[in-house]
Amino acid sequence: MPAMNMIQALNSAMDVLMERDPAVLVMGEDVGYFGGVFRCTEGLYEKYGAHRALDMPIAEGGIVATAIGMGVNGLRPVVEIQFADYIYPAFDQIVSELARLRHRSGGEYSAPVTIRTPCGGGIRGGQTHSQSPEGVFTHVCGLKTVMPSNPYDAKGLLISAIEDDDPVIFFEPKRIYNGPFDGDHHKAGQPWANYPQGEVPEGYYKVPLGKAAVVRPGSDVTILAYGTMVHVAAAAIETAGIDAELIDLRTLLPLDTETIAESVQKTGRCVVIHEATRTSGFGAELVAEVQESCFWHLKAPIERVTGWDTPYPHAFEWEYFPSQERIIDAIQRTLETD
Amino acid sequence: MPAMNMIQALNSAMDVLMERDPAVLVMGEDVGYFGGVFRCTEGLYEKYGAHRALDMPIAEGGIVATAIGMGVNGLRPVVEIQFADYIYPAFDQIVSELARLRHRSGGEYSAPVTIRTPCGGGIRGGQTHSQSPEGVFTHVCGLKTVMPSNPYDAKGLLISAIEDDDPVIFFEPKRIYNGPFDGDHHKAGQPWANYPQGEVPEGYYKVPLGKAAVVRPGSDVTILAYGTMVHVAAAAIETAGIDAELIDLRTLLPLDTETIAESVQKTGRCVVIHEATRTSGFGAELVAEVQESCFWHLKAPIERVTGWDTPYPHAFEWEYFPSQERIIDAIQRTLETD
Amino acid sequence: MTSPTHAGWQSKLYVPVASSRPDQPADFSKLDIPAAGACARPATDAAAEQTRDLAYGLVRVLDDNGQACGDWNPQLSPDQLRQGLKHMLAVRAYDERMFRMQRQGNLSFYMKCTGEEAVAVAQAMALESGDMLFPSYRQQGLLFVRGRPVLDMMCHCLSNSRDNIKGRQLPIMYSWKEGNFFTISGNLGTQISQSVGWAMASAYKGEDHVSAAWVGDGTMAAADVYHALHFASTYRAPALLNVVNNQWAISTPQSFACTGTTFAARAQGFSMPGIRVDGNDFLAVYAVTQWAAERARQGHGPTLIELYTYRVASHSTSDNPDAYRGKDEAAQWPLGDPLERLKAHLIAIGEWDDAQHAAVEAELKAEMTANWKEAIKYGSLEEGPHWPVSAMFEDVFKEMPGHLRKQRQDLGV
Amino acid sequence: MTSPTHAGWQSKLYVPVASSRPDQPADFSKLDIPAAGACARPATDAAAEQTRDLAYGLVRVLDDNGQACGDWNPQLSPDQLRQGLKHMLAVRAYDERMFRMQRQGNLSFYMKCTGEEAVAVAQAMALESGDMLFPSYRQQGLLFVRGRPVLDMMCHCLSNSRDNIKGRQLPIMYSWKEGNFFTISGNLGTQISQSVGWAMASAYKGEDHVSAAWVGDGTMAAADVYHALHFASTYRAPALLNVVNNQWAISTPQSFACTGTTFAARAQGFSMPGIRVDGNDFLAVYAVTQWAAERARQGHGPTLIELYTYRVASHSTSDNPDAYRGKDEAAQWPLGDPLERLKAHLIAIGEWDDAQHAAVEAELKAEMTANWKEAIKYGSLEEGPHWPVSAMFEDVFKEMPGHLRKQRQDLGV
Ligand SMILES: Cc1ncc(C[n+]2csc(CCOP(=O)(O)OP(=O)(O)O)c2C)c(N)n1
Ligand SMILES: Cc1ncc(C[n+]2csc(CCOP(=O)(O)OP(=O)(O)O)c2C)c(N)n1
Ligand SMILES: [Mg+2]
Ligand SMILES: [Mg+2]
Repeated sequence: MPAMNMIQALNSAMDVLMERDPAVLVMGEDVGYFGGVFRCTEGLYEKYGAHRALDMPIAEGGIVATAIGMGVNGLRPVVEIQFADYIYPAFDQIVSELARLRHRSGGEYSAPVTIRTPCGGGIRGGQTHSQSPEGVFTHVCGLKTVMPSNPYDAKGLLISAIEDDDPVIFFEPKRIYNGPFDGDHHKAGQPWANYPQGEVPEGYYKVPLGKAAVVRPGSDVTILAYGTMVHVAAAAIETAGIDAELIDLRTLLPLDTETIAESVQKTGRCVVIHEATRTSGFGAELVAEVQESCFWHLKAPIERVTGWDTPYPHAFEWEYFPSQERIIDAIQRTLETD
Repeated sequence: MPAMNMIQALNSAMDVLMERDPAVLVMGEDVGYFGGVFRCTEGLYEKYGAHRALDMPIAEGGIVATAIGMGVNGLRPVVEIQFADYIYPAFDQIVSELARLRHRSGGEYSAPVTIRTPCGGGIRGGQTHSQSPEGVFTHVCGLKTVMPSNPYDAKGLLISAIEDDDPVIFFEPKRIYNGPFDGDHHKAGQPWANYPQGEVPEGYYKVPLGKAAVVRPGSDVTILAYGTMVHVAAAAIETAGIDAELIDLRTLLPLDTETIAESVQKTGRCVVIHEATRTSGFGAELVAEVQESCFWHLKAPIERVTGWDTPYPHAFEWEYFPSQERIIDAIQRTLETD
Repeated sequence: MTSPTHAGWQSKLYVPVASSRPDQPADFSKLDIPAAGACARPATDAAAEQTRDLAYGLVRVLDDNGQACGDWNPQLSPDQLRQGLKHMLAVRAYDERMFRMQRQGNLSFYMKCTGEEAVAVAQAMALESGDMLFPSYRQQGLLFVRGRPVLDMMCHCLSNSRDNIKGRQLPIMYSWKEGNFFTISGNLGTQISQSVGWAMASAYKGEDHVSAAWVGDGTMAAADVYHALHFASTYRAPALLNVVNNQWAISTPQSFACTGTTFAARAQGFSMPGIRVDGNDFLAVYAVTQWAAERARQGHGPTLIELYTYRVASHSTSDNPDAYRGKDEAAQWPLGDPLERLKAHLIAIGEWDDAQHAAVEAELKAEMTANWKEAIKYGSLEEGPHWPVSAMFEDVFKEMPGHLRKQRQDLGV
Repeated sequence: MTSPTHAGWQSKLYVPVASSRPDQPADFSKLDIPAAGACARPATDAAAEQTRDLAYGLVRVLDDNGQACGDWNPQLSPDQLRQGLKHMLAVRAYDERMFRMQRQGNLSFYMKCTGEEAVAVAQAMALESGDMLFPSYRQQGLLFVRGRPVLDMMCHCLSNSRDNIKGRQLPIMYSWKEGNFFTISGNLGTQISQSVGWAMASAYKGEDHVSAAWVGDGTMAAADVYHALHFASTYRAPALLNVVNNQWAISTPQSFACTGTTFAARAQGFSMPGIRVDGNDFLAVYAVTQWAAERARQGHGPTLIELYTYRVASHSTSDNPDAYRGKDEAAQWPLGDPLERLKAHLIAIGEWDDAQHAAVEAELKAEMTANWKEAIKYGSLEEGPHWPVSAMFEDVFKEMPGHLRKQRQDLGV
């Protein structure tokens, strides 16, 4: 099986579907001739033409609106928003239109639009190239929200997303495009080729939406994470030598509540991790959900390890980014009790 | 003291401050000559002129951007977004700009903009005149989020909001503009004049931001609510004859965590109520917060009573709207345990 | 609070005003109305620059004597003309009935298009059935032309058990896929940019269908309009972008949206023809729409059409225009009533008379009554029956996910 | 998945192309360059319609022989001209130095404005110090004219302990209140509509200050630009809305944003003058800016200025233009280099020579080196020192609320 980094895996997902279905096209800023600022659409312009790897003006709201209209007219657009930080100009179109089309028309209309967007920090991108806005989208009914943590999942989930007849917001943690990141920025990163999840089939396969993955089974505490934080959490668990069960959510909505409940009911403890700011982040929903489904099993307060409630900083990136240390502290706090 | 409904109280807040400070102006769609579709700015055009009760084109993003520029240039704009459902076109300006100005400029710039907007359902307004998007704004650092539940608070909180040097999103539950609503739409509503909270001083006074109100002390369970749901919850408590402590949050961010923790540590049970959709709503944050601060006192899972995860319906408004019955059921579930 | 609290500022801020307000006489003196037939009709493949004058003119075909004049005369047959008139009369009869039903408490809300009937009716007639319509809330006429049963429209407005959109939206927020009529959004403007994407997909698939979208004058300020102009122009989308300038946006006069020129003038900045047309002139509206559709189908790209008209009724049943505009303004509107004007034309050419007119009116009135009586049998918002409550949880997603199933169970439905 | 999977669609969708791409020769043949002095200069109170031609022309003052020609010649003194040249040279020296420092790993990011120096320098010189600047990220020249110490700019770019914005933003996202230079946003376009609000407040307070904002050609698609045009026009705000058309938006040619005409042409649809100016002609840029500022101060409202120029360097240090544009395109750019052109003019009028030029260049280079050495003493992004970590929690709100105090404590700072 070929080794792919996450960029190549995403590219391959789009390529495979464009090959199979002329209704699939990719569109966004710099995605055509140039192949995307992160190169995720490289080669698609040459292979499928300017109208299927479609460069677009810098108007995220216009791009999403256009994709909605295309989706209504039988196409299956895959939109790239250059950075998740720039998804807000499209917010109204996503929330008021894309998400509600099917429902408000009594099922008459819908638009199978996938919105891909690189998110998250750890790349010295400052406050406008580092945000993690996923939580907000999980509050909008009618959207599915996905965030993969490795190339294999990225390709399989993106194929599922594009083929899904509902709109999907597909967040790509850019910090791990080229290789996993354990939170230690002093260490040289390893490419995905060195990891089993970097082995990605060339052809068509799916990873289903709505199913979490148990990355590491364990019995003492359940760790819920997604995207880059899966790797930071895994390293923290390793470093601290804790028998934690690490769950990679993969899809935030619909959430795999069964896998989560089963785990927490077993371990009785839970730590929730994300890069996004804390207050009203997706971690809040996870805590609420877990305490509802597992209250009688809980042996300690559920802990949240998150970004702080500040704009994403430039100079203090590593003080902001949830570190192994903060994760270990949180795990240990939950373990202290009995 | 004169009796005022919430519309008059809000109007009075703006009037009092426009009188005191030439930097205060109100702006938005139909707010000038006409005085607003809900009449909240009635009379201000005649009294202060077209430039201080400023009609604006239908472009919420443009309105907020303009207000930001004015705020930077020494004015203190009070923006009306005609319905909270139409705040999304301004989302980028609010999230990427208004909320972050002070931080990203190292404190050099800021804009003391207040955004007032009628929210919530119960008025047969369908999906585009009934939404409760407050939760999303509490995830955005740099914004304060407020929702009053009665005329006295509305005026005092709005004065605090306008005078606050940080941006404030001020949600007005339109269902209770004219009188409280206990969730029973068959009953004829009573005007605010019949209630003590409808007694509102004519002049200047403040209700501080960040302070919740204990509406009804009690010892068996803590109910957290805001806006219209305060009244529905109060009626439910009454109907069911439960010794519940009802807290009206008033400000969602900064949240009055002390008042909440004190109450839940006393009662050991908690029910969280809002009209907004459930998943990742502000209720999730409240649950997370309470289980973090009060875990060892909790005798039952914290319950959420919320709108369903669907667009706000027209025909099924009363099946969607959190009813007394659903609230009572939730309270009773929390009381069943020990 | 650190604002300067000294007074003494002398504002220089310009704020637009209305041409009249209550207790002022209506003032349309600034309206420059060219004679019918005065505007030239360019070829449908003309370069945008060559159409510039049309953005500042006003295409008119029907003159004050009911005669059709000039290049823009679409040369419709008497049958077509009678058909158009009947559709407009039907729309008006429908509006009257529904407005009354709202006032009697049977509907939660209603919006009339009185005085603007020619816009939707003539435009729909000039388009083909495969063309896709992205209406705002004041183009109910489109549905009449496309043949939607009035009964279905009423059932929607009643949110009853036969509402095709399952009680999910306010009255008048129609959706009708069979008729290529898009689901109306309560959010202003959002659909005009979507319509451009639809048109681009049509071109992408090599099809000949065009899209048509409508926004009001007030909505011309919305960002989505700019996206529509921008993207339509960039990709030469086969799209008709229509601005219904009915002079008012609730209480706000068009001076707040029009920025001192015409709306049609905005098109030139995007290399796109912008055409201003007398929106109360059925023939002119038909002709301009036909021109733009032909141009789009030929691959010459989009057109912005400004339909100059007047909102005779209140904004909606929640609105009272007496509070913000002169009572006589509608009566003073110099472009007349679209129904009267087409009627006069048909009479002038000897193809219609008052008796026929009265008969059709009576027939339509009866038809509306009959339909209403039938519709209300299927229920109403306050009394039901509605769709089963469980329908609320459907269509959020194509397949209902677990958390919604659970919520549905929690509600016990 | 229900999409049609049959092939056989024959796309008719038009997609713009670049005038050249790698391995193609540069092609500026479509660029129509009027002679210097050819455009007339209207009075500053001219009606917008009377300025229409300027939207399609190109205001130029400096001819190929270094002579200043025509009505638009701003008649600057030799001292002013030399000052302008020195500022531009300083900007270029600064850019060179910072770019190299980024390549050596000292900065996380950098963006040059090479070839566009005249835009910010001439415009800032034509404005008054009380006028408020809302720049995009390529107008570092404004800071040089307004006299910001280079040391402070460098300290910001290093995110060090002396960074006036406390390490909170990427390099080049300057903020400088003392100089009425607004805090730069990473989000394109957002500030142009804010600038209109600022200008409206100036009028509200009865003041004479104008605002000036800058966006790139690519950013002309953003909704905020439309809001800016719309609101500025509606309220006749004293605002200068500048489009720096440097032909590229990262890899996307201006054909995706320009919709087949000029950017300046967009203004006419808002009853606003739109003026296209040779952005590499210091004198022309100065003159047009002066005209628009005077017009605004006189109460005649906003102007849209399209500065026609070329992005010589890469988009940013994260970009490699060789992948998407011809290597020789910059060299083929027909409007030359703004520094060379002003230098030639000064020499032509006998007010400058090569030796003086070389001396200034050397001096500036030394100045940049000295400043850099000083700046780096205050720390750098990777090595520190920075502001104390606790600064991260400050300025989110004016006063730190409890939850942030608690988070700060949790972090132990
Ligand atoms: C985004 C958005 N903002 C505000 C509103 C509230 N609103 C509904 S209709 C209307 C006026 C629209 O005027 P116009 O576009 O001229 O259309 P008309 O009603 O005259 O047909 C307003 C402000 C809305 N529906 N959507
Ligand atoms: C809202 C938003 N969308 C996308 C981006 C990413 N981005 C940064 S610069 C750029 C190109 C801008 O081009 P242009 O406006 O022509 O300015 P130039 O860089 O040429 O000066 C893009 C797409 C952004 N910063 N903000
Ligand atoms: Mg209107
Ligand atoms: Mg550019």
